[in-house]
Amino acid sequence: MRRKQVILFFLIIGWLSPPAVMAIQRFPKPEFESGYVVPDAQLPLPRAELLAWLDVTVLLLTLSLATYLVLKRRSRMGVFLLSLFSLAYFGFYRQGCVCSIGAIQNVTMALFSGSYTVPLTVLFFFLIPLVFTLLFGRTFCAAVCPFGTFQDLVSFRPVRMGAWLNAFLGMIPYLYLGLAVLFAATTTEFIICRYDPFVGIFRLNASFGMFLFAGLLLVSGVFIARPYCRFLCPYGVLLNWMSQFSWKHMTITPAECIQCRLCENVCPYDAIDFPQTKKNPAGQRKQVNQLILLSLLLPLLVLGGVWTGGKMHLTLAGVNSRVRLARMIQATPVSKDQPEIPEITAFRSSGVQQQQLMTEVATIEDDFLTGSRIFGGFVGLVFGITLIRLIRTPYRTDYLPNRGTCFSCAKCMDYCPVLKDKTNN
Amino acid sequence: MDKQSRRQFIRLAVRGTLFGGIALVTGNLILRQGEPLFGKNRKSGPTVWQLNPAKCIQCGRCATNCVKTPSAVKCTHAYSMCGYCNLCSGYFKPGTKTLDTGAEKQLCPVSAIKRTFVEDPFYEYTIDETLCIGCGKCVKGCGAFGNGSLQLQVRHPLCDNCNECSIARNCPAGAYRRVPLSDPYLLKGFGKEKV
Amino acid sequence: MKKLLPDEILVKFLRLLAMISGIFSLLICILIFINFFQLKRTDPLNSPALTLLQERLIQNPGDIALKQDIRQLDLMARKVFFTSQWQIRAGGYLLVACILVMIICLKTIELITPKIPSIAATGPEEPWNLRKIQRRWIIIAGILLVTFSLTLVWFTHRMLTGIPAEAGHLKANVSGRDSITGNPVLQSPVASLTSDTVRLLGNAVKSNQAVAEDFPTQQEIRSNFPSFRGPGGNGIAFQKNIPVLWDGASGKNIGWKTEIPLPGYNSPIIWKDKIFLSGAKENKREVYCLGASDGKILWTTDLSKIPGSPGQNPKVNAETGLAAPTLTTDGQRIYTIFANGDLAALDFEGKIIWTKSLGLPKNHYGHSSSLIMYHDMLIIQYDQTVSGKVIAFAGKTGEKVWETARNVKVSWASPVLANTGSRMELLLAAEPDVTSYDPATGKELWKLDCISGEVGPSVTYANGMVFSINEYSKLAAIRLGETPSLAWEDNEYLSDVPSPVAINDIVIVVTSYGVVVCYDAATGKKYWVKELEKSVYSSPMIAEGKIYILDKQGMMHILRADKILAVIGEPSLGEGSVCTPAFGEGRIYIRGNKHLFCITK
Amino acid sequence: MKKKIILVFAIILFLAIVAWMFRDLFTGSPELQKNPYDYGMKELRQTDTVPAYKEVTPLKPALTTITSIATGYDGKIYVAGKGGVDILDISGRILKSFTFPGYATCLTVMPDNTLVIGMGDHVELWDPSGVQISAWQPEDTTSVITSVAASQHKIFVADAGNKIVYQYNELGKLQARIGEKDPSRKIPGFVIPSPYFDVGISPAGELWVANTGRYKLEKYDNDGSLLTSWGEASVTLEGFAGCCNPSHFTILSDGSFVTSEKGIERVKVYSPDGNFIALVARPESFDEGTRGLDLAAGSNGRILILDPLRNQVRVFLPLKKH
Repeated sequence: MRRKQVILFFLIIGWLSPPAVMAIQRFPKPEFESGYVVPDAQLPLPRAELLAWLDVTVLLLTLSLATYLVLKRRSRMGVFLLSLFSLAYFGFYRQGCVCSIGAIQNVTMALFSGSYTVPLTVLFFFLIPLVFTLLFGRTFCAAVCPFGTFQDLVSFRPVRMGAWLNAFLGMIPYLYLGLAVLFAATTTEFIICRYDPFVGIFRLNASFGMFLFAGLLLVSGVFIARPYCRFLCPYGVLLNWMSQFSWKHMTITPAECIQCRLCENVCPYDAIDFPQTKKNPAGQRKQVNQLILLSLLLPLLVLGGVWTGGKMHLTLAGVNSRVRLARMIQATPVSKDQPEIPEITAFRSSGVQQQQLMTEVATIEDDFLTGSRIFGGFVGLVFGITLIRLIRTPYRTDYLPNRGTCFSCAKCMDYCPVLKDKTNN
Repeated sequence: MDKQSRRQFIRLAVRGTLFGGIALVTGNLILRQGEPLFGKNRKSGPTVWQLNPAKCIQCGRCATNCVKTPSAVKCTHAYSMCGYCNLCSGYFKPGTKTLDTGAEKQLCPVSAIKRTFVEDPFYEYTIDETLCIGCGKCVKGCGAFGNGSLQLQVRHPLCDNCNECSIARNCPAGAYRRVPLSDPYLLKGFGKEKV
Repeated sequence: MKKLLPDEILVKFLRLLAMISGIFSLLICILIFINFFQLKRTDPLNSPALTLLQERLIQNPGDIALKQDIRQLDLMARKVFFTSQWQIRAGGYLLVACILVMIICLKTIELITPKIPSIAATGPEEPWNLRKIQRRWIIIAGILLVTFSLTLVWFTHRMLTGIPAEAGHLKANVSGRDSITGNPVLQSPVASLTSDTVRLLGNAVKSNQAVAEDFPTQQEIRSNFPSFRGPGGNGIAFQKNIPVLWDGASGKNIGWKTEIPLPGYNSPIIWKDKIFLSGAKENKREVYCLGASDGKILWTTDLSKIPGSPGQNPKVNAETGLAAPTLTTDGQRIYTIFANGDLAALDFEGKIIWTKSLGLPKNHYGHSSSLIMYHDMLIIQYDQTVSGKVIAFAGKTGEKVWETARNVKVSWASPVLANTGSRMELLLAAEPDVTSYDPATGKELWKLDCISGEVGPSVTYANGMVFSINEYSKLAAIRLGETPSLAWEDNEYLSDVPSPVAINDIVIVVTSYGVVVCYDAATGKKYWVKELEKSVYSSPMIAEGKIYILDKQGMMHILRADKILAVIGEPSLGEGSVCTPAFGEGRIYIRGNKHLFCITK
Repeated sequence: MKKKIILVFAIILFLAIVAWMFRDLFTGSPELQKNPYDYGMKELRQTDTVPAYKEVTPLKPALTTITSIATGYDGKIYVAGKGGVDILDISGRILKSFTFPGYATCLTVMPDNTLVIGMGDHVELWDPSGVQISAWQPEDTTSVITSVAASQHKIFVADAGNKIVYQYNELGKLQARIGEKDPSRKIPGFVIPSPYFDVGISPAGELWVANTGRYKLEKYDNDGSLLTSWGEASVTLEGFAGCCNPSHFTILSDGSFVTSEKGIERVKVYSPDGNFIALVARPESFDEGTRGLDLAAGSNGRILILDPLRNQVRVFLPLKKH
């Protein structure tokens, strides 16, 4: 409690008026004869910082435990129980904020904006899962991320999706990530948080739209297993990259695969790569040709992305509140009978000149031009690389988890008839 | 070098690069925070959302846009700025003649302000936060006629401290900003704007 | 372990439970939606009935029944509002509970029903074929995306009115201009980025300067307060917004006060946000650095033991003390000298750069001439009973640059630097002469026999004229030129401690017994005389067109620096002082007998 | 088959969600809905009454921040503010400007054209040529000087900090403390809830003080006794709207009062006995939130209103003589 007894302090006359005309005066205090003591304003304190570090510790512990359960114990039950704990702690107790997914934006903003520094705890929330994934695969998704565990819980009737749908919808997270980074870098918005489907449920309190969004996503999640994780999550993109090069990734079978085909249909996420021993029916030569063609096409795709991004920059900039304000002011005629638009009222009373705003907006739009081009180029690159990677399929004799898309949830392990002990001899 | 070990090597190289990238970003972010990483003066400390009453125009969106119902924004009384007026324009509807506590005279839609007599001619006004919905009606009245001792503030125990505050996103005056956790209120009238 | 129920029955039961809770939660969902929309549609807090009644009450203020109606309706509206809020909340909890039950049931069923892996009759689809399909769909996705983006652009395009062309032109210089004027735009992240750039640029420019010349510019010197009686030692401060009202007793407008551990009659000097002064007692000599913002002592450097120090204390008068000379700085180092002739250069962190001992001065009241910088040279007036001299040391290294012997008696005055328009002159006063030297070489430029006695006050320079004064001697006005000559003299009011000040066409003399006299600089005509009735040791300072005269009891007499006498204020420090005040932007720093005071507005 | 339908349903649902996100992000305009908790300031500031004055071209002083206005006995207009004083003639020509450090909060002109300037916590006397004559400070340390009024040998200084009016002579010597709460002499004391506390001298030489906490103008005699008062709180034109009003007033040569208010910005004329006569300026004439409308009486019945927000001296001419 702040107990700052200021006997005299300064009041700014007309504090609603522009700063230029503020005059400083002391405020005449009432003089009480009855012994009445002026109370202090009640200012209760926020959640202590120490608790944020507790969150980081819990994250570290659950992540370690999850990794242990997946890689060493190979226990689906353990992963499931841990995911319940994570859901309770990070979801319902911590109410899903700050989460690793949203931390992308904090980190981006800190990198691009001179005025914002990311709190260390948030930075750790961003980093720790990445590092773990780079070492052990996406165990974070398996049992720590409250979004993932929540969706896992409701996917009662998962339907296998065709390869084409996976490929098609799988491009959305890249777009989402690109947009989130673009808007965070320009200090426009945190769109990941704006369209966060689950915090409303975790808090049992949200706007109607948020609830509807969450409800619909969960309903679709009954049939499409983990729709957010697979087809929206921007952090999943980063984890996918990390996981592909992970040091030790979980395997379906603890020892040698006996090709029993039991695990073929168990993965609700279509993340099991089947054996591939045949040669390309189209012929080696055609494959090489395709590869060369696409490699040559790649710069063109990037350029196309840059061009499209550049075209889009004004539309994208429209999300920025300053840009929106400027456009609103230009679109609104000055007249007395006009219903009051709070944005414009606030701007008029802020004392900032319209020209100044326009100049500011011009700078923002300029930033958006650069940003949108980079964003477009990134999307083009992603498309190109994805296509290139789809030209050939690696030779493999066993059923293996796809390192990129596998959530390490350990569901497949239960189906593998190969005994664990065999690994230990 | 056979195919298998070549693949292993590439994987190792990329892993190393990714590690390097993570380290680079982390290092950059930690270095740019300036000198102290811990302690009171650091820049990287945790933040909370707060609104600056000097920018607030009482548009009513604090009441409607908060993810919490009722809003975590409440009217806060900076008593040290209060004139203890008999005719409090934050308490009474404009045009009120007789100054008593009848519901028909109260400005507050949920009757969250309590009025108690101190001594002639002074009255004390206190806010019942369990009732207050953060609409800012009283703040408008107090600011227009009086000293502006009634101010909207985010009450931190109620606030979920979203990564991006949904009121901040819709605040027409841009009054919301992240403030350090060590100094979580922007109430006017504590000598903050001392010149 | 025996099972309580056979699995089939349990599964059936759980399935039923799940169904019931599912239906129940669906119902609650619907109820919450209905409640929500109802609350939205008929906002009880803004009910039209209530507004209508209230409007009616304004017309009939006396209607008691109407009042009662309003009160009841108001209470009801609030009840409805809070109840429906409660309902939504309770409904939410109930919903979560139901869904939880459903999930638990379904999960349990999942657990107890045996998992049967299904193996498709046909083997997995041809992977090469799959890849082909995937490729096709990625391409479709790409095309769709581009089409969609361009359509979006096309549709939102019409909403744009664009930014005026001139705003675009302004883009280029927006960063620079905004960071200079401190526009609110600065708060935008974009601008703050650019302001970082500006700051970096600023640093770069500054470091370039530092390479070019190793001493501060005139501008920098004027914006600081680097020596006794301000820049050049002429008694004029260039700071603005100087306070005129304060009260040490009540603390009014006293920004801070800090006790200085060791006594000393030297005045504070200021460079940027740091204040420096020194103190000494027998066998202990210290330099202090204080933060200008809060008055905290940032560091203390002990200079008690420097190599070659005489090791004995000089005999000094109590009114001079062991630390009378004021420090000086060139913005990179600070320099100090003590009554025993110990000289030291420190950096801004208090680290000793170099030290020297000039030997115990032969000066029966104690050495008191303050230090002054000319470019990168530290100049010391070292007048003694025998073999007085003026010396210049290189500030960076402490090497002697030049030394000129002075054929004068002992003095306590401080050197003054004057820019006569054509050259810089170093002006010293001691019986019998006011002497001018070239500060770069130490060569004597001119001297004039016009002062006698044990000289305490320093000279002052303004508009081509030098004024010297001493008790039992005279006030001499010297007009510079080809051959400097005595313009006029007066011996009615003389000073033995405070130095004169001159500005525009007037010169002001403060006597140590507290009379302030204003003369016409050119003719010596007296404009006015004001008796302060207090004795004064501190030298008067002019700032913002006002003269600040601090008497020994700590009262500041603020007069207009004008031909017409006007007393602007007589604020009191509440502590005696003999030191000359130093000026910062909007501030006065006064060293009292014990404390250093910062006076603010 | 069933699976396929489910899949299609789920995919459509999912795509709908994504489409909604996109639409919301790019075309979702911010809510322009009416504030359900509006105070109704806009309605309050509207009035049907036609002002008896019309506004002519405002005067623009050179100062960038103005706070107070006075007319001299020579007909010149004196405007003070941050860092100086501008002297204008009625056409708006700047006759003289001079500067000083500090912030003038109020000003008045003595019959000999000496300027009395309140500087927040002290008073300064200035010659109109820009030479400072003297300065003094009330002995109370917490002074907030909001208004000064002066006749030949009397300078009245209103101190909102101590809720008192000081009477000084032209040399700065304290003559009397007026309005100090004293139950024994039946002086109720001033109630000043905000830093608006105006004083004025009527043509008959009587001291009037705006007791804003009681929404009244009060007349005091030299020994501090309350003689008479008038005024009541009301949002209608007849009264003063809410607390801390009237924020400023001036007394015309016929003894009638001109008052200005904050909250609902309006300027009105009252008869010498306190009856509402006419509206000078509607609230719509001023920007919402304008505070500190200092007043001065100009020649030919003009009323000069200092508008600190627009940094102008607004001039209102009577439509007909009354």
